[in-house]
Amino acid sequence: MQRDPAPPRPPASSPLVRQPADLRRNIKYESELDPTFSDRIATLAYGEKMFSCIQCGTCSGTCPVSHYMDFTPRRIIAMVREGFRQEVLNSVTIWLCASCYSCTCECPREIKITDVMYALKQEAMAQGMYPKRFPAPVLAREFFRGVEKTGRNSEGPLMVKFFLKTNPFGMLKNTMLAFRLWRTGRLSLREERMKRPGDIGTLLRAAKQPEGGR
Amino acid sequence: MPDATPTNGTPRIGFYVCHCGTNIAGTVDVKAVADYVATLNGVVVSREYKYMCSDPGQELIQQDIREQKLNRIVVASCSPLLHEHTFRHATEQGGLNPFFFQMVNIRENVSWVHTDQAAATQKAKDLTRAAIRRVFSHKALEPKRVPINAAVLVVGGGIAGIHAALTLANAGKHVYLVEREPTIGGHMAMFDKTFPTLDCAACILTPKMSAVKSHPNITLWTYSEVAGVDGYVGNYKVKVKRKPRYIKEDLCVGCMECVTACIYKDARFPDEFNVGLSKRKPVYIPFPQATPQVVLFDPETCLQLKKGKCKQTCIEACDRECIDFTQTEEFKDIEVGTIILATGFQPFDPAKTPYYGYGRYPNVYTALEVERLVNASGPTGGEVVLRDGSHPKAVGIIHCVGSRDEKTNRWCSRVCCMYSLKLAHLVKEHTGAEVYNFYIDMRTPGKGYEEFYDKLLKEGVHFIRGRVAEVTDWAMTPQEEGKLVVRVEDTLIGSVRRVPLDMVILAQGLEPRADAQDVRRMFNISCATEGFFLERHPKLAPVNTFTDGVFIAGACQGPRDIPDTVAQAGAAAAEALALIDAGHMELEPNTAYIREEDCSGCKSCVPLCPYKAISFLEDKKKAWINEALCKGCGTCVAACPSGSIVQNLFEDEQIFNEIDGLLSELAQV
Amino acid sequence: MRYQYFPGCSLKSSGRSYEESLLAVLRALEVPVEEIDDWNCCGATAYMAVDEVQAFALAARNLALAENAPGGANGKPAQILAPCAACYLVLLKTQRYLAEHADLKQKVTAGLQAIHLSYEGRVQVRHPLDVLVNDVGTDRIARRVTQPLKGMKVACYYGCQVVRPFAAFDTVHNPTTMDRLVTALGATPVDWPLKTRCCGGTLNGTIPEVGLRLNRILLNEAKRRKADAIVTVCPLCQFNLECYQGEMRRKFHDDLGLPVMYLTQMIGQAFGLSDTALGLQRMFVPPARVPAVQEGGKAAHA
Amino acid sequence: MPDKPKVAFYWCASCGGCEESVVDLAEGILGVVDAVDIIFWPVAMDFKRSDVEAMADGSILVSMINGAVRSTEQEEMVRMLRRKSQLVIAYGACAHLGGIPGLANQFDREQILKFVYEESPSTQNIEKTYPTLKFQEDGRTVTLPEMHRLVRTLDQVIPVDYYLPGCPPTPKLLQQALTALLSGTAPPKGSVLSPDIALCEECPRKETKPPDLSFTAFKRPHTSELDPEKCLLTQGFLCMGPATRGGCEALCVQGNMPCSGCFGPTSRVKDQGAKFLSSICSNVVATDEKEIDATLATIPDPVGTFYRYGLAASLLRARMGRQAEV
Amino acid sequence: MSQPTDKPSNGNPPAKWEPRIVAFFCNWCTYTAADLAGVSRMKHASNVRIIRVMCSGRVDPQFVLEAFAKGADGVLIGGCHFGDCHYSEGNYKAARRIRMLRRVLADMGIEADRFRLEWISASEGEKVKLVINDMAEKVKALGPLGMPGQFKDFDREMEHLEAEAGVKEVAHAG
Repeated sequence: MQRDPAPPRPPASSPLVRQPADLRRNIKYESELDPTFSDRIATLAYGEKMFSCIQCGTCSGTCPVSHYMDFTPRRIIAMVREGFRQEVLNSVTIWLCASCYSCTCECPREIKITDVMYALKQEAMAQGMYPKRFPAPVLAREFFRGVEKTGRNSEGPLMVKFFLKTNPFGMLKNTMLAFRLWRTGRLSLREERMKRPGDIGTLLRAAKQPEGGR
Repeated sequence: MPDATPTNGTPRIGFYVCHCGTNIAGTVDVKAVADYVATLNGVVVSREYKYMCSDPGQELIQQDIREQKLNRIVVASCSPLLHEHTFRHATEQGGLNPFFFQMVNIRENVSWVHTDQAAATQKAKDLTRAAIRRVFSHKALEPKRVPINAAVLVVGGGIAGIHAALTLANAGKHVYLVEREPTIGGHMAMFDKTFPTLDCAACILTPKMSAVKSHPNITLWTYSEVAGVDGYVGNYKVKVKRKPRYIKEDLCVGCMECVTACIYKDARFPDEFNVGLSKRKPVYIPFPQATPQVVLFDPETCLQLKKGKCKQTCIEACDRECIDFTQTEEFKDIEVGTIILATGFQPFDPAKTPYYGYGRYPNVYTALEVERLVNASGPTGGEVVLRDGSHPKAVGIIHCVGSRDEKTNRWCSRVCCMYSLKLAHLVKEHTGAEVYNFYIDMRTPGKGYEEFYDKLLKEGVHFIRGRVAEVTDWAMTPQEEGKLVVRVEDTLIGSVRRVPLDMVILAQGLEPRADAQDVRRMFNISCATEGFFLERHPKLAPVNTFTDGVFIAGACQGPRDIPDTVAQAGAAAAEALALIDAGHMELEPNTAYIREEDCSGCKSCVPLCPYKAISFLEDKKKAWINEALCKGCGTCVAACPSGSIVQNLFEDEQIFNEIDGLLSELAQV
Repeated sequence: MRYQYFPGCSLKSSGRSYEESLLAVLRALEVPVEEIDDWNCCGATAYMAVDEVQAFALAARNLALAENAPGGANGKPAQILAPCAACYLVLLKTQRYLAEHADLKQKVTAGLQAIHLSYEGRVQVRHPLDVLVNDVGTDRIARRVTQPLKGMKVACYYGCQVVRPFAAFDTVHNPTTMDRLVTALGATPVDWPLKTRCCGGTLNGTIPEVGLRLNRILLNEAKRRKADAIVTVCPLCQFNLECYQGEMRRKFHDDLGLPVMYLTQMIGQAFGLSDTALGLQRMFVPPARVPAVQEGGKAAHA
Repeated sequence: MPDKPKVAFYWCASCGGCEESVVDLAEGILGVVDAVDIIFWPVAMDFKRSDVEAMADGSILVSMINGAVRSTEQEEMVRMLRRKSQLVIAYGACAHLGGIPGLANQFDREQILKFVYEESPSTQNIEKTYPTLKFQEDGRTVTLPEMHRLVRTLDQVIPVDYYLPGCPPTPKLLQQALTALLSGTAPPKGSVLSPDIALCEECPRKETKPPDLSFTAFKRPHTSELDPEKCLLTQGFLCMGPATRGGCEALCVQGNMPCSGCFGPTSRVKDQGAKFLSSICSNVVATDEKEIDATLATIPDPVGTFYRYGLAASLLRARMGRQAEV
Repeated sequence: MSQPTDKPSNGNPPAKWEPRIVAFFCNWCTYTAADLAGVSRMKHASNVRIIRVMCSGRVDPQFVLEAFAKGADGVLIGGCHFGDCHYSEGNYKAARRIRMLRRVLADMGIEADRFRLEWISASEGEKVKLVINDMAEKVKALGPLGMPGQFKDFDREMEHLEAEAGVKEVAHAG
C-alpha cells in the first residue's frame, strides 16, 4: 500500500493559497483585457469550437497534471475567451501540459484543448512571456535549434545544453543517470544528423514563406 | 371538367406588400417594391401596409376587389405555410375564388436571411414579378373536401397515450390504443415518486390505467404494434399486429395460478420491468398493477414454446382454460380519421460512455435502475442496497450522461436535473448516505422546481459543479481503498477533487426510440435532426405534424417531463377532436387530371403513382386519375411525355410564367 | 508488402533496445521492413510549442519520403511503421490536419516543393501494435512462441499518445490490443485502469517534482495489482518509468524495482530470442522472466 | 384557266428527302399540278432566282420551304420567298425543328469546317485548302455564301404560317395540307398540320404495352434483336412515340424501328427532348444514384438521342460557351 | 388570355454582376427548411430565388432548361432525403431525371456547378444556408451564363439581311 507523501509545495501563484502578505488586487478592468486574444488563439489552434465551451471542467478532471496547475485548463479557456492575455501567457499551466491529449478526447464540445495549449506556448515564446528560467520553453527551443541544424534530435547534447541553460546543479544530480545510460549504450554525446540536413532549413523557410505561422 | 373553370378574363391584379412591422420593412424597401409592381403589366392596385394579416389588412383586399373589380390578388409577406390560408380566405370574402390568390414569401426567404437592403429589395421585386406573372394563368378551383372518420388511433400507452385516449373517449369518440409492451403505463409506471411534489407515480397513474381498460369507448390492444398505415387525413386504414400472448386475453383474470404452477419452481429470467434487477418466470405479469391484468408466456424462455416439450403444469393449473400454445400473430384492420403518436423515448445507454464504468464496476447504476431500487414495489422492496447487499454510505449522481455532449447526444434532456434531485432526496432518505450531485448547470425551470432544489440544498446534499471525467477504482489515499473514485473539477472552487463513493448513479438522458425513423416513415412525418418527431411549427403548431390528421404528444417529440407530457397529450386530443367535430376537412385542390382528348394512352404515367391513383381505361385506351386517391405531388405531370396531364395550382403554364417572371428584367439591379 | 520504418530519434539512443527488439521480432515473424532513407525528426511535441507550421512541415517530409519510396507498396498505400508513440501521433496528426486545413496544406506543400518532394496523402501511418494485431495476427504470433510466458502477470501500459486521439486501431478508454498480444505469449494481463494515463512525458526533465509523481502513480498501481512487469510501446514512457526508479527511491523511499519492458522485448523472450538481440542487457531494472527461465537468465542481469 | 394559285418549293439545309416526298404524291401530283402553278422548284424545274425576284410581293400563294437555315444564301432566299408569298409552310423536320442538321449546333462552325476539310477519315487535304468566301479570278470576283454560326429552324429566321412535320412529311399529310389551303379550310395560323396527340394513339403496337414500364437498361436497334410485335419501349428500345406528335401512322414502328421523334412535340410541350427524358428516366427502376447512373449509361449519347431532330428548336438551342472559341 | 409583356432579359452583366439562381424546393422538406433558416435568421447569399413545388418529383426538366434559357446562371433543386419523401417516391423520380439531365447539360456546355440537386430535410435549415452560399460562390466564380445574351450575339449574323429585308418591305409598301 502506497502513501502519498506531503502534497507538493503549490506554485507561488496558486489560486488556492495566498501568502498572507500577498495583497494583489483581484479585479480586472476591461481596459486591461486584450479583445483580439481569443480570435488569435482560436485561429492558431484550429479552435473555432473553443467558443462553445460550457465550462464543465471535464478537461481539468481528466488532465493528469491539472492539480499542479495555477489555472486549470477550463479556466485557461475561459480566460482566453475573455482576453486575460497576461495571466494566461504567464501561467505555469501551459508548460505543465504534457500533450497527452486526454482533454481533447474527453471534451464534450470537441474542443482541441491540446492545440489551444500549443497555440498559447507559441504565443508565450514569441513574446518571451513565459515564467523566467522556467525550463520547458528552454527545452523546446533547444530542441528546435538542434533539429533545425541537424535534422534530428540528439538526446545527449540536448540534455547537456538544457541543463547548462536551466540549472547546472540539476545536471550534477543527473550525472548518475547519464552515466548509467551511457554505460548501457543508451546515451551518446555524439550528434545525430541526417545526410542532407540542409534540406531542413530550405523546407522550413519555404513553408514559412506566405505570411509565416498561422 | 376543370378545363371549363372560368379564368376571369383579362387580369386586373391587386398587389399588397406587408411591412410585418419592421420584420420585412426593416430590410426590404417596401415602398420601392410597391411602386415598382405598380408599373407591371396587369397590375391595377399596388399597396404597402403595416400588417396585411390584420383585419384592416384583409379588409383592404376585400374592398379593392369590390371597388376596383380586381380578379387576381398577390400578397408579398411571410411564408405561405403560415398565412396563405388567411389571404385566400380574404380573397374569398372579397367575392373571388380563393385560388386567384398567390403569395410571395419576402420574410423567411428575404428580409430574415439577408442584410443588404438593395439586394433584398431586388429579390423581393423579382419574386413578386414572378407571382404577378403567375396569376395570369390562375384558374378558379373548388377545394377538395374529405369527411373525417370519428375513430382515433393512439400509438403508445405511456402517460401521454393514456391521457390522450381518455380525453377522446370521454368526449365520446372511439379510440384504438395500441401498446407494444404487454402492459400500458410506460416509463412512468416504473418510477417511484414524481418531482417536485413527490407524490407516488403509481398512485396517480394506475387509476388512469384501469380507466382505460374499463372505458367503453377504448379498444386496448397491448403487446401489439402498428404494421402499416394507408390513406389520408380523415380516412386512414391501419393494420395492427397483435403478438401472441398464448393466453385467451378475454378469459384470463390474472389469478396467476399458472405462474405458481410453472415447472420452473423459482424465477430465473431477467425481469424487463425491473430492468434486470430481479427475476421472473417464463409465464408472468410484468407488475402487480399491469393493465390488462393478463399473464403472458415468453416464447424465448417457456419450455413448451421453445423446445415443444414440457409437463404443461400451467395448463392443469388454469381452471378457466385460457392457455393456448397454438396462438399465432394476428392482424387487425381498422379505419380511423386521425392518429396520435405517443411513442415516448428511450433512456440513453451508458455503455456509450465507458469512462463512467457502467458494466465494468458493479456499483455503477443507471437512474432507471435506481428508480426501481427506491420503489417500494421494486426488487428490493424499496431498500437501496448495492449488488453485494451492503448499504452505500456515499452516493454520487452524475448528471448529463448522454446529454449536452457532441459525442453522444447534443441536446439537454431537460428532466435529468430534476429527477437527479429527486433521487438524491430519496436515496438520502432511504440510506442516510452522503449524496453528491455532479452537475454542469442546474436547470430547474418549472412550477415548484427551484423550490425543490432549495429543499435539497437545505437537506445537505453536496452539489459539485463539474462534469465527471471518469469513474475509476484506483486509490491515491487509504480512504479511497476499495471505493469507486470520481475525479472531477469543482469548477466553482477552481480545484480538482477526488471523491470516493460506494455507489454511482448515472443520470442518463432521453433519446428518440431506436425505431423512431421507421415509425415516422410509416406515418409519413418528419424527424428533427436529433431524431425526435418534428412538429409542424415549434410555437404555433407544437402537436401537429406536416401530415394532416397525424399528431404527436409527449417525449417522442422531445425530452419532456410528466406535466408537460400530459398537457401536450391533451392538446393533441383537442386537435383531433377539432377535426372530428368539423366533420370534414378541406384539402388543397392541387390534384392532377389527364386531358382525355390529349392523352395518347402511352401509359408512361401509370406506374409512377405511389397511390395507384392512375389507371388505364381499357375501353377508352386512355389513362385516368382518380382524384380521390391523388395526393398532388405532380410527379406524373412532370413525366407525361406529351404534356397531357395538368396539376391544379401547379400547371406547367403557371410555373413557366413564374420562371419567366423571375428572370425578366435581369439587367436592372 | 514492405513497411517503411521510421525509427525517430529516441530509438537511436535512449530507446535503442526498442529498435533492437522490434526489428528482431519482425525478422522472426518474416515481416519485411526498410528504414526510410534520410528521415528527419518528426517534430515531436516540443516542436509544436515553437512553430506549428514548421512542425507539420518536418513531419510531412517523412510522409512524403515514405509515400514516394521505391518498391514496397504494391497497389496498397505505402505503410509507415512508427514505433515511437510521439512520432506516431505527430505523423498521424500531420496527415489529418493537412487533409482538413487547405491553407496549412498549401504552406507545407510549398515547403516540400522547395526540396523537390510531393505529398498526396496516400501513405498510411501504422504503429507496431496495430501491425502485430491486425496484419500479423495473434494466432501467427502464438504459433511462433517457443517459451510461453506462463504465470507471468503483466501490466500493459499503452501510454497516452498511441491510442489518443487520432489512432483508429484500438479504443481510447480501454484499449486491448496489447493485452491480446501478451495473452498470445502465454502471459496474463492485469486489469488496471491506468492503461492510458500519462506518464508525464518530458516533465521528468523539465519539472521533475511533477513528472516523477506521475511515474510513481503508475508503478505503484501496477505493483498493487501484482504485476511482474510493466510492458510499454513508447520509448519515453519506458525511459521515465524505468530509469527514474532510482530517483524515486531517493525521493519517496518506495522500493519499486519493477521491470519496465518493451512489448517487443517480451515477445522476443517468448520467441526464445537472445537477451542481446533484444537489448535486454541495456535495462536498468532486470527484466521479468518466467520462473523456469530465470536460473539460466541470471547472466543477463545488468 | 388563266391564273392558278402559284406555289413555290425551296430547299435549304436538307437531304432532298422532302423533295422526294412531293414526288411521292405519285399520280396525286398531277392533281396538284393542274390545281396550281409551280413557279419555283430548284430541284425539279428550271426557274431562276431572278424570275422570283421579278415577281410582285405576295404574288405567290404558298411557299413550301424545307431544310434548316444554315447559310447566308439560304437566309436570303427564305427572306425573299417570305416577301413574295402570302403563306409560308415550314416543310419537314429540318425547317420545322432544325432536324438532323440541327445537331451541328453542338459544335462550332470552325470545328465543323476543320473536321470536314481536314480531319474526317475520308479526307485528304495536305495543302489545307478551305473554301474562301471571295476570290478574284481573271478579273472576275467569285463569292460563296457564308456558313452561319448556328443552324436555325425556318421560324427562327422568318415568320412561318404552317408547319408540315416529318422527315419527310407523308404524302397524305401534304395532300391534306394542300387541299385544306386551296379549299380555304386551313386551321389557325401557326399550327402544325398533323394531329396534336402523341404517336402511341395510332401505333399498331399500342395494345402490347403493359402498364408497368420499368427500365433496368436500354437497348439500341443495331445491337439487339427487335421483336416485330411488342411495343418497342417495353422491349427497352428508346421509342419516342409517346413524346412525338402523331400523323405518320407509325411508319417507323411498322418498319420495326423505334420512333426517333421527327414529328416534334405536341403543342403542349416546349422541349420534346426534355419531356421524353423525363418520362423515360422516371420509369427507371434503380433507386440509388450508382445504379441509376449504370442504367442511364446505356444511353451513350443523350443529346443525339433525345434531340435527334429537335436540337435547334429546343430550349437550349445550341451548345453554350462557344463564342469563346470563335 | 393576354400574356404579360415585361421586357425579356438581356444577358450582358450589369456593372456589379450578381449570379441569379433559380431554385425549385419541395413544399415538405426543403421549402420548410428554408423557412426554418428564415425563422432562425440564418443570413445567406441573396442570389437564390425559390419557386415552391409540392414535390421534387414535380420538377419537369423543361423548367430547368427554361430557367437557363431565360437567363438563370444556376438552377438548384431541393427535395427530401431518400426514404423521406412526403409522397414516398417523388424524390427518386427526380433523382433519375436529374442524373440524366446533368449529362445533357454537360454536353450542351453548361458547367456542372450551375446545376445542383440537394436533399434537405425540414430540420436542416443550416444546410439550406450552406448549400445556397456554396452554390452562389461557385456560380459567381464561373461568371454569367447569360444564354439570352449569347443568342442575341449569335443572331447578329442575321442583322444586315434583316435590315435589308426591312428596307425592301418599306420600298414595296411605298
